[in-house]
Amino acid sequence: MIRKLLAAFAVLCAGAIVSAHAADKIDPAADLKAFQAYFKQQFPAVPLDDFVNGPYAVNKGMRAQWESIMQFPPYDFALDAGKTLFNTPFKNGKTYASCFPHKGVGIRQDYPQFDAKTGEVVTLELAINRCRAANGEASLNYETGPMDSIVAYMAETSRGKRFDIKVPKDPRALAAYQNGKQYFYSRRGQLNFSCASCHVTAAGKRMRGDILAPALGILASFPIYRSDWGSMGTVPRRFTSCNSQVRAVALKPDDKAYRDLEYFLTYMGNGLPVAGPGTRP
Amino acid sequence: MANTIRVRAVANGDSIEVQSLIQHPMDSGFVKDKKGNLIPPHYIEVVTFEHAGKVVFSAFWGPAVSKDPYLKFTFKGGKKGDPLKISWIDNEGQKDSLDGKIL
Amino acid sequence: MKPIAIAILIALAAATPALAAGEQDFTAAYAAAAKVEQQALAMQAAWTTTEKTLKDAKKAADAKDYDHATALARQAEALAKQSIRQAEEQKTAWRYAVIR
Amino acid sequence: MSEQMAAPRPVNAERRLILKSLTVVGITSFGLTGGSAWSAFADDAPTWPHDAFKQKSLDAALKALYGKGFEPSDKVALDVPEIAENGAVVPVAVTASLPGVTSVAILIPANPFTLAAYYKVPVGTDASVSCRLKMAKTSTVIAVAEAGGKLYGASKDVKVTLGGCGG
Repeated sequence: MIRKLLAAFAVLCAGAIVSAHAADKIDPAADLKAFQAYFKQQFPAVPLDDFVNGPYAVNKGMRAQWESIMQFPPYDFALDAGKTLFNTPFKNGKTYASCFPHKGVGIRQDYPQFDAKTGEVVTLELAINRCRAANGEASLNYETGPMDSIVAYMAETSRGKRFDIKVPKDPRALAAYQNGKQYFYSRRGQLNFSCASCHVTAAGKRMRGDILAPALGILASFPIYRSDWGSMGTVPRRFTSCNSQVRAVALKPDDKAYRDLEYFLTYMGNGLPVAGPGTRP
Repeated sequence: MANTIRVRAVANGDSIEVQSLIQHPMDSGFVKDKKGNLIPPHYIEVVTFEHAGKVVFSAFWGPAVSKDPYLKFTFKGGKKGDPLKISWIDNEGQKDSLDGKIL
Repeated sequence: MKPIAIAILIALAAATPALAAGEQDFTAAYAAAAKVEQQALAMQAAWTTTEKTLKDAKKAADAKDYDHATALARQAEALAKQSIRQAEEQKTAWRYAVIR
Repeated sequence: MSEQMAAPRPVNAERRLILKSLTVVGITSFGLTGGSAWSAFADDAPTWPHDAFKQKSLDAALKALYGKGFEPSDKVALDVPEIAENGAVVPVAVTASLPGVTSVAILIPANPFTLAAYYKVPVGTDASVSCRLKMAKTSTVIAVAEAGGKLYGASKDVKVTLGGCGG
């Protein structure tokens, strides 16, 4: 009897060790499978591609208002401005097209990406500012202003293309991915919320009047015109405002932690279509 | 400076559906800026739509109309290619207009 | 909300000494709080609440209300310590939240 | 873009300056002038109903605008959300299926000023309009249409909740 119990205990211990080990192993593909399966199970009525529409995918009343707003979306002005900015030459005569594959058209789905040269994650916003630096131009604000217009235009030229974020076998890429994953699940701020508290556990529920968007595909519609802001904003702008909402001191918009988070979160939405620019409450 | 007015006027028979979006802060006068000072009211008061010299719709707005205001209405008697002029003026006397065409 | 309650208790306990606090008490309390908050900021674990409490402490000190200022500084230190503890806990605790 | 507010607008600077000094005059002689920029500068332009937009109750706003109250009618269809996703942008659509509608007005009694928008509908234009309005808090929204010298209306409640950790 005792022997049997001991044996069972040993099996349990072994199991615990195995699962602890599994938690340490960095396996983006397995994570993605589990992540998408979770949301499919939570929202069986929502088609996979519809997750890019955030709260509108899971709430009928909000969807009707959104459809009304999309008849003439308020990001139209930003889109026009972005097209002009994108095609306006720098002082040296070159344009943004010179910095990107396919002249920067239809490439949103490939960002953020791991840059093997520097060993870090490059978001589209960072790539745009690097492009400016390479051409002797000053950096743009990461969160709003001309940056969101340019990103809006670049997203629009990529609409419908499916996110295809790559996490290469490079240990630095895997570390960045894991870092983003840790950020996503870590509680922070005085309210003690993680990204996951709102957008996984409470996804689709009401929080102070708003419907929380599911984390799956949550970045696919960026940049967004947010009624709450009364203006456009990029992914980093949303991250800083999310941080403030849980009473955590926000990081610099181009902080490595945010870029890693965007890397992880966008990767989780691989296969979903680009839907930016978008509108949100 | 780009025009502040976007318009989409689509003919469906002789019925013309007009949608417009105007870039304007529509400050209500009740919102504070980052320093805690009230932003003074600044909003469009009148928008007029003219088709072939005739006013087909006019809007009179107060500060309760949303930022970057949207409007949709339908009038009869127009056709594809007809001119449609939109003009607005706000409470500070700023104004803009656009000569559009029915699609 | 438990951490907040604890923070308030600590702050209250700190604020209760019968003798009124002077400028020196405030300076010491503020320096101690700022030091812990610097650590929290470096860990990317800081709370906006702490930052605000520190600012309020400074304001109270500027108004020569050293009692209140010292109490606020101690409250800020408690908050900063909690934010660091949260971050330390989350270094491992985050794993339990992962979707599998 | 919040920057768009600072973006250059098609403004005649000189005119604006004159206008500002006029506004000052307007304030000192308060009650004598309407104070509307439009009426001050374009005599032939339609007049902004200054009085109606300053009223703080439904009755007062309707009285200032039309000089009368409305009777409820199912011929006035008001389309509003039950719960506004954000009080800053509430889509509102009004369609009056009555003959001879000359104007449509939308009123929100819980806002600081009751009258939100007023539309003149000439002959040949449908008595139907969609727009986006701000709502300070939960309120009844009232749409009225004037036809044949009478006022017809419909009302609906819109719940406005706080913005927060959403999107």
